[in-house]
Amino acid sequence: MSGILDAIIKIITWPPLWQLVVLGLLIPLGVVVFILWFERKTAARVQRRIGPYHVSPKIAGGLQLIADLMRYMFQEVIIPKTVDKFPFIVAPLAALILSIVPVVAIPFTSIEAYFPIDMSYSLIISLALLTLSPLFIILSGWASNNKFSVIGGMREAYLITAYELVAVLAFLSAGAITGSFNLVDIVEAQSGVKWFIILNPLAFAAAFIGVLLSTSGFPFEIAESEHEVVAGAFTEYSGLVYGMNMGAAYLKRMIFSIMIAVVFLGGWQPYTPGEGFIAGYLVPSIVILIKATVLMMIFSFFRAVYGRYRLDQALDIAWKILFPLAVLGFGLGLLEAYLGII
Amino acid sequence: MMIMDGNGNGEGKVYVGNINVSARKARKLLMSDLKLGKLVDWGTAFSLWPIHLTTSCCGCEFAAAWSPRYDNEQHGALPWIGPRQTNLIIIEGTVTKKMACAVRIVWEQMPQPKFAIAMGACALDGGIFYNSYNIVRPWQIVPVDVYIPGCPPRPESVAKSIIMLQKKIREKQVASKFIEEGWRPDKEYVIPKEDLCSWWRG
Amino acid sequence: MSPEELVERIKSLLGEFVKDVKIWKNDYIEVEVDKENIEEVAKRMKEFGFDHVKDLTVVDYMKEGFFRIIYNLGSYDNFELSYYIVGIAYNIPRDKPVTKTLYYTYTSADFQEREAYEAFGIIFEGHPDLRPVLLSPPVAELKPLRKDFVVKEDPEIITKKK
Amino acid sequence: MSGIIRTQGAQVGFNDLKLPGMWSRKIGKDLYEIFIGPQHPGSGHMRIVIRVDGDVIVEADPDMGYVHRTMEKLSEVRTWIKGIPLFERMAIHDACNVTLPYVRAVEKLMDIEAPERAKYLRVLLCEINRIAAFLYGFGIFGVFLGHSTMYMWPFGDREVWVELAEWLTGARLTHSYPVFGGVRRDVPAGFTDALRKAIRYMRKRLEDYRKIFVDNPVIRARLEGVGVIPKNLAIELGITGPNLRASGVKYDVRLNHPYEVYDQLDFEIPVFQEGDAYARVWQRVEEIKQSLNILEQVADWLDKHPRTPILHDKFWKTAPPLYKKIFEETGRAKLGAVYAIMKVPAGKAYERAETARGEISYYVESNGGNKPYRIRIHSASARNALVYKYIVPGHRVMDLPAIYGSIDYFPPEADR
Repeated sequence: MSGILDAIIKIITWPPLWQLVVLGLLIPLGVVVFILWFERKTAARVQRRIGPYHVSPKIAGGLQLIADLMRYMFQEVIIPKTVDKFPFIVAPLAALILSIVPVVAIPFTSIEAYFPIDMSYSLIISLALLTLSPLFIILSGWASNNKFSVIGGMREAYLITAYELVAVLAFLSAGAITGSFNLVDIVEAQSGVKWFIILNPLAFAAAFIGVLLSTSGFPFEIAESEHEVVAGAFTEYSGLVYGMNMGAAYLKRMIFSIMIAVVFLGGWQPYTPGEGFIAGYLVPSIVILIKATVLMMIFSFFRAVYGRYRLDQALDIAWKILFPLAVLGFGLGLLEAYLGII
Repeated sequence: MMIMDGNGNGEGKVYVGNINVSARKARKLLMSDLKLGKLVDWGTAFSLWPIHLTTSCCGCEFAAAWSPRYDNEQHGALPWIGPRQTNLIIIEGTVTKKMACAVRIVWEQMPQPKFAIAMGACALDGGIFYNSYNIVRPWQIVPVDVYIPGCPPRPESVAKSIIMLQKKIREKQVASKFIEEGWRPDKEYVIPKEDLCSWWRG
Repeated sequence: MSPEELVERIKSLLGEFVKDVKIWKNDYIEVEVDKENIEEVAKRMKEFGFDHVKDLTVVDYMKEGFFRIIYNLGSYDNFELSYYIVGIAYNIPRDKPVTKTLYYTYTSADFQEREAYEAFGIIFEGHPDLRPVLLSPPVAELKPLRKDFVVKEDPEIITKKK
Repeated sequence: MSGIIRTQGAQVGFNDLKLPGMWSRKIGKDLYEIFIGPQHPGSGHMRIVIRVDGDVIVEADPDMGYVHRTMEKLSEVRTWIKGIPLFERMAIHDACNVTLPYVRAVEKLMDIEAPERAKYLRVLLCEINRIAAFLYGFGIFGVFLGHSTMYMWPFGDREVWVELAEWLTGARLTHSYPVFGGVRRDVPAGFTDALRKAIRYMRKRLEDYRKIFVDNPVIRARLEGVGVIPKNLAIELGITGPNLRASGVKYDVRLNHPYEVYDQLDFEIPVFQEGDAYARVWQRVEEIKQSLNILEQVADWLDKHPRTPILHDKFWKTAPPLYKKIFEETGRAKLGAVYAIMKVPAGKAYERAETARGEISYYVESNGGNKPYRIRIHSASARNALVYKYIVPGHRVMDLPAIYGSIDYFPPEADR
């Protein structure tokens, strides 16, 4: 009996699966539910009102998102006659899956037994996987056969070209400092107070704004802007599929936040992974997730204080400010590597 | 054993692999046997998202009802952008003949289960514009669940109407019955769409 | 500038075009002209300083059998003139409601001429975009602001259409 | 400049119109037509049909009338007094300003004038309405730019002014306050103190708005240089209100054709020269400040002067003693039956007033009966609607909400 139980536990805790399902999907989903609630409550706080409340007065309306989820789940899913059915349904699914896949390349600990897929190019692999999901947002806009959706998709396409370069360059500057593309090496190099946010603030700023750009966060909520293109690519989606789309956007932001936490905020530092599953795997991943959640909270606070830029202005910012900033960050990384700060 | 397909005919026959029958069974299982119905009603009641469709001047008080003073978001209602993602339409005052077509099209685009609140005296029976040649009554266009009297109604009464609708959904189990018994057969509209939208282009 | 002075200046400006001038309540001057001269009158008025159309009023005198079209002109730039409204009025027969557009002199009359078109059925010849602006086409066909379109004071009885 | 607008078959050269509008090109087959509205979060109750070439709008066609409730026609079958509640439905959040010229036009025809106290009370409610309407416009503008806080704050602060108006008149929005020959109610006890408190609060809040919205780098980037209406174009199109003054034309009905007691009050007409959306925002902020100044002066006047009748003698002398007693005690002037059977001498009158969105004008014609013969209303928003057709082409799609919000367009007012 105990053998079977052990086997089950072993399968569940098999790092790639554990990483994908628990660290990539379940916990981030919980975080997303919390973040959405937090976003609405902070906005309400800034705006001198209450925000969601009566659904569960005891926990300040914390169940609001569950109620919304229940409604979305059991609402009619309308598939208009004019859409291209297969991509219309598959695109949001693919976007959802692709936005959590990068997590299999991100190590949450320095213990080799708990690496998901051990490779020395994890930084590059995770970055490459992260940049895939926007393609499916364009696809879903295209498949919707709606003018607003097509415009939304095109805006997304413009933004991809703008932010990918910036984000990738900014993240790669960490590789320049450490001389390694292995995320474990990068985290190890940040021991003590040598977090890359301090060593290389330029790259961090570029990465931070790049994430805002890529996940349609304010002030760059352009592709899904309500007031010109009515939620952009998602105009025609209803019910659960729409919920999936929204979830995918937030999950993507969560994974990006995890990346920033690992690359710039010292990963599991200052904690040093110990022996065993709990001390060696669970605690470091919790440290990373907490850092990522704090980042998410900062992102969502922007909604309350900023409007949105125009598309051409956002592209201006990306190409004229962020791109040089990212290049400078990369150069700074090389300089630090040359000086041997690490 | 009587097995019917989704349309209620085909008595006494067993359809193997009939998707309507399976869907019907699954709905029954989820809603009645697993007692998910209550959860669905609860979720729907606290997630009434009205659509951005301002038909007339009651929109001022509609906007005020979501302002910090009255903050209807505390009831879980959040004005949302597109018809596909919402489930509530609040008709704010007079509906002109030109707007009536838009109201009907928006209503048809919303996913079931959906609800309608008619706001203001004009939405009841014309109000101050009762003898105008360019208006229709909202009940002629959409099936209305709750009426709010007043010209314009105060924001408190908008909040009250949302609470009343929540009560109605939870007591009469409107949402779960929609799901269990198939989608609500839409009430017959008083004015057919051809009459409303004969002039519409685009 | 007193209204009488303004009337004198308008009379000397428009010369023989003026058929009749009335001063209503000290600040509204109604100048009656002929339909044929309206374009020339408008040009002169614009040069004089009345730079925009405040509103275009059409009044239906059903018993007398004509529409009275009044371009109420105002001035933004000239402080003295801006106190007054000058209504350039002319009559057109009710059974042949065709007139010339002032769109090319006063761009601000654009939508108002469309409004007069839908509400009274008056055709402004030369207007580049003469479509109903407020009403849907079936309602615009009623020409609702004409006096022979009667709105009942009692509410219409609504019956369920089948 | 040889730009050409092509509209429905006819060609109009810009040179013919002397309009230095933005030059936009139109290429036949590559146009993409977008219908914005009537159900669209960025449209309100109207539809704008835009044709875009790439991301640039080459043609915009406003399709109004979704809230056309035929007020001009209905007024012809109703008695004179019923016109007041009817017309204030045009812009219920600006009710006093909108109905005042109608009341004044009828008073002109009857050759009566309201008592001085009633005039001050009218100015009081007009300015309260004006501030509330500006805040409403700010809120809508904020939400168009995706700035949800700027929707919530002005709407919250607007409640201050709505509550004041409610205290004064008994209704949140539809006050029906000015009636022929005066107003319905005198100020209640303690009103002026509350008013001063509200003025102080509003001055403080304007500073907050500046911090979060007007000086916000994102908002500035969106608004500066967008939707420029040059001075001569603004005059040519007959744009009105703050939009006109933001383009450098010093025209305000309160200054050019003073009504009520505006000629006795001390206030300035702010004017900006830039004519872009950002200037229009500042214009409204400055106008709120001026309105606050006016309100302070009115409050001082009301404090100094004791209660005197607020209805013209023509209506007040026939009032039964009970009515007069009620007025002495509560300050409420009950309207006599004379209003219902009132006849207005034949004639024409033209009256205008400065509402929050600009100039509204009433042409009132009476044939001596108990109903108007013809009332023609041309409201501020109806005049500003030309902006869509002539200013929007040449801008990007994302500029449309910025321009829409900055001209503070209110469809029910435009459609009447």
